[in-house]
Amino acid sequence: MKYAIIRFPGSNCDWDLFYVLRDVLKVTPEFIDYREQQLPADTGAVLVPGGFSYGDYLRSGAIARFSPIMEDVKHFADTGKPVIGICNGFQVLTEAGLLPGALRHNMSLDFICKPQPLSVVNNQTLFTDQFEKDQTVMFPIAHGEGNYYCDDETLTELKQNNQIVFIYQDNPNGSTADIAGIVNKQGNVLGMMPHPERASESILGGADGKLLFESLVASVEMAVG
Amino acid sequence: MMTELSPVDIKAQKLYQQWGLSDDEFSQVEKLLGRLPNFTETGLFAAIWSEHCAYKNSKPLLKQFPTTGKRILQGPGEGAGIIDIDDGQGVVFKAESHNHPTAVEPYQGAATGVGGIVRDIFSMGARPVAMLDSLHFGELDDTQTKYLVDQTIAGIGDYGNCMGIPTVGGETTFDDIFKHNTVMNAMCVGLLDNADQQKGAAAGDDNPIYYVGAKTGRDGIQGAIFASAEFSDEQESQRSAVQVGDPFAEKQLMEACLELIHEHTDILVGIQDMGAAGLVSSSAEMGAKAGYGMELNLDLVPQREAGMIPYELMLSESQERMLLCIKKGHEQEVEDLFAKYESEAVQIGHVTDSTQYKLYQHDQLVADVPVHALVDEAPVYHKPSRRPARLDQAAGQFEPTINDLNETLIQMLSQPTIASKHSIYERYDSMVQTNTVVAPGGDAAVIRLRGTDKALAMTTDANPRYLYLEPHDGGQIAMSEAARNIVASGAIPLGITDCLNFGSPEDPEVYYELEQATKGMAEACEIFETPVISGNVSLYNEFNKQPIYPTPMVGMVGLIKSSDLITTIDFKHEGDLIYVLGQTNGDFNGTEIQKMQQQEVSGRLFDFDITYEKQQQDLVTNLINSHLLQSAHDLAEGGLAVGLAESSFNGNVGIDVAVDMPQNYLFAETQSRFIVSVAPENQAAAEKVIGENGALIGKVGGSQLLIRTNDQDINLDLAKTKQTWREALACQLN
Amino acid sequence: MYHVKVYITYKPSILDPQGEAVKTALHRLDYQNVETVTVGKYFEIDIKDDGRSIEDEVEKMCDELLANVNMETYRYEIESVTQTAED
Amino acid sequence: MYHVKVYITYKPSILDPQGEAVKTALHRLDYQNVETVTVGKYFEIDIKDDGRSIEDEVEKMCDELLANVNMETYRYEIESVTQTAED
Ligand SMILES: Nc1ncnc2c1ncn2[C@@H]1O[C@H](COP(=O)(O)OP(=O)(O)O)[C@@H](O)[C@H]1O
Ligand SMILES: [Mg+2]
Repeated sequence: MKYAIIRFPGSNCDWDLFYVLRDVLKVTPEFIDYREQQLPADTGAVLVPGGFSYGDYLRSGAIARFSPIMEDVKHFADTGKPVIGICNGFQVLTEAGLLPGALRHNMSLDFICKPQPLSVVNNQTLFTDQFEKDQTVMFPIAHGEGNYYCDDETLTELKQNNQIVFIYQDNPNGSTADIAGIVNKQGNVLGMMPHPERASESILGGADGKLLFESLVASVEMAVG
Repeated sequence: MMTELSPVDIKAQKLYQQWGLSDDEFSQVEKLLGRLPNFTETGLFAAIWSEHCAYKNSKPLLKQFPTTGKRILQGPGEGAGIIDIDDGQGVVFKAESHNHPTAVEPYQGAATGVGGIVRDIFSMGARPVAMLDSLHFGELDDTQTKYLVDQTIAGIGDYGNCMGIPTVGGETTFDDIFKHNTVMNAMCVGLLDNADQQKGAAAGDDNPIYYVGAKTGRDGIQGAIFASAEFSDEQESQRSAVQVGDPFAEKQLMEACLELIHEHTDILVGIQDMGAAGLVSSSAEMGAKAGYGMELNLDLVPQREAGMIPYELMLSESQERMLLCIKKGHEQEVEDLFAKYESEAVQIGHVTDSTQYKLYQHDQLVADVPVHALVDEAPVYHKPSRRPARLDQAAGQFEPTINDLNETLIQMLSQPTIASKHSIYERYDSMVQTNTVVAPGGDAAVIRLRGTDKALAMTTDANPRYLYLEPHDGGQIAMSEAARNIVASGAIPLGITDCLNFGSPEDPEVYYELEQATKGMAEACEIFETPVISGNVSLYNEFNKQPIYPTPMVGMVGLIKSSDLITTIDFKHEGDLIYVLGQTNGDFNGTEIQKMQQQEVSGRLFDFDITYEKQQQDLVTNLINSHLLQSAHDLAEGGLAVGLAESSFNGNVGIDVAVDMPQNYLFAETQSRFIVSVAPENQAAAEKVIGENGALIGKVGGSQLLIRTNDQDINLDLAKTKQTWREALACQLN
Repeated sequence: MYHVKVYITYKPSILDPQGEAVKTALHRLDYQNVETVTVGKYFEIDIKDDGRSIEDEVEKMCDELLANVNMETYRYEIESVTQTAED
Repeated sequence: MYHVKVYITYKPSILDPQGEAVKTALHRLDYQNVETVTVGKYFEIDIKDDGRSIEDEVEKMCDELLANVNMETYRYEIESVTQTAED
């Protein structure tokens, strides 16, 4: 079973994900070029990494979403298999319509990079079932456009369907309803601004993020049976 | 559009003077060529012979620096230097100044400074793994400076963040003297498998020369010349050499170049970035270095604008461009590789088995000069130097006035140079690449070397105030501070890069400062066994004839042999014992408290003994290697009280300390000191190593900052005081 | 040949932090009489006439790429220019 | 009350990386007929009439803050509006 890491021009957290999957989780990651038409047949999960696809020109994620591989990522998501977008990956997934809402400039207009305490609001997803409900976790953030926006109607829906997965305890960027990460209605597509892959080894200051990857890997392995 | 004067008119009208060539230099060009240079040729010489490219005023001084050592794989002379870090790996680093562009357009100036230094690193075959900076601004009391600071930080951050290179450290100070001359130095550190080492040389008759990366426009023409001139009020309108950075293009370019280097080793002959003086300097240097000539067809140079003349094409400093020399027959391979990264690779010429550097445009030979004349015959000047009168002052030291000791500490912690810099470094991605073990906020930054148990420590340092009062000792102290940071983090210093930011070398007093500072630094390099492997010189940092303080930034890298030696500044556990290592004297000239209380630094700098410094650093290394320390922090600006507060703030734990000294001494900046903490069970072992070179002053614990002196005591609530220190800079920036 | 200008701004209901920042800066520079500032993006696009409806094309470009209609609105102006020598 | 629109773009000789990126993206989306794209900034500013020359004020704002005249050029349009209820 492969963990497909999509690589756009300008992706730069691709290797960080690769190392966590290979060295910490001991699974098999594979880079998939944005120009590919199809994911490998044995793809168990798709990961859209952070970075600055196309330099974040125009809007972050706006150009990357037209990459050829995104068609197959959509099909993959439609089959109910896990897709996770982290940081720029989250921005790409919202631009691509796989997740509702959009990400605006941070309220301060500045890029912000620091460890950020989050609450796990929904520990019933395939990405979070190893966390406790309402557990406090420390994930670094590193973004200039991480200010989540959605209209009231969408927000009501997100709440009703329990789609809000992570919220900031101390909202750093102005996000609507302190949202740090959401899933789609089906629960198999996760987008989040904070970086769990930067918090998966204690030498880097914390390993809370490892639980997220462990949840994901367990669910992928289970699907294989 | 520029009009090209005839050779005779260039001489008659002395056009070359506008481009920075003196009458003598022009005659020398005439002699080297055996004829008058034409317009293009004059431009080529003016650019390559500028201070920025040729170091004509600083070369004799740079000769003082030790540049060799048993770990040194590459000293100065290439894109960057390389130091062996065992296991077949090397660390590559260099620093670069972008002061003039940053003063004119802070966002783009700072951004393109980062872009330039990153290219130097990957041109060596190394992957950039960390960035640092060194920033010196004017006081934060006017809107213009606030804007400058904001935009400089944004420019550095946006470029490095987009490239995916963590910015892990740096320094920032504020003094009025930098108001019109921001100092913006950027340092990049890369990692290399030693087998992949590259050189910027173009050898082999008929081998193709490839231009890769962004198109050439008219931006930054004469940038090198511009960097070699002072600013003044009248000149405001001439400041037009702005270049816009495109970090996305550079990221693609970097990945393409690294793939070429790592996976097509056999076809690459040489690679160099197009930095100062763009195409001419990179191509001529590559040819000269290999002992070959070169022919370029300028019609083939990718161009963003129409109608560019050879002078403009050759001197443009458009960003994100590199020059390659590859083996003939592999053209398609190179073009395909760059196409994969949506980056352009175009053959623009070839190496020749001659000694001439020839340029063609529209089938005309537009320049034809001996390549060595251009690159190696630049004049070198020994400028007159004169000791400034301010250095000969009575030895007396400033006496701080302290009414309320608590109040004085709070005021000190609120000085922008002392206050937490988190509002700056949190705008940089310091964690991408997931190797950052010690993030900004402590002494040196530490990144692990993935796949090994080793780590690298790195720092940038300079205290221009000390150098202003005493350039020689100040130069030694800049080196010592850097080494102290490296040692405190558990590393052994390996070597340094530097940026020499000074005023105009035509001013004998400035030249004296340059001479003395570099002398002091060179001596310190010997003592710390840290050769200089790369560096950069930025002169003419003046406004209306007022030079900046001498500011030689030292960028030092150290090796941590195993991860259990990594040491941080934060106090860790209640009950740990706190020691101050080193003597404290009444040393107040040039200090933060002098600056705070009398608005300027003055007097004669306190004494400094570099032998004692080295001994104290070795002591800390011993303690760390024996696993006896919980924390280590070097003392610098602000002295003991500030150092203790910082270790407390970072550990979120209070202290209870008593020192046998007058209260003033809490703010003395006597060098060669550290604060370390020791677990109680290691007390005896630690004290045996420390001996007479340090003293137990108290314990970690509680929620107060409690420091007793022979006069008043400091007794402050930790959380509240930390808040003041954390918010001070952010408040003043708003 | 068409010369098209596209203006993109946040929807009115969405707070525009950039506009606020510029307003504050202008006030600080003593332009106290500035009441509101909106910051947006501005594109100038030259498009060759290929027989298709230019309005349709520009709207499609905006919907697909230039604007994120979840949070932004756009307007545009189209000028028809006769191809002449460039300056 | 004045309603001012300010348009800022890079000077022609200055690299416009965003414009290039957007152009490439449009081509990839099959808008092959797009010839050039310039990306700039756009401001809408409401300014209370305080008797001073509005043109002078807008130009000063642009020179001081909104544009960096080393690399950008600006143009503006001023509309005089009678204060009415806002929309
Ligand atoms: N202050 C200095 N100390 C040591 N080496 C220096 C110094 N200044 C310049 N050099 C070295 O001289 C060479 C030329 O420097 P520079 O012109 O800045 O390089 P580049 O062409 O990459 O811009 C480099 O190898 C650089 O490391
Ligand atoms: Mg170089």
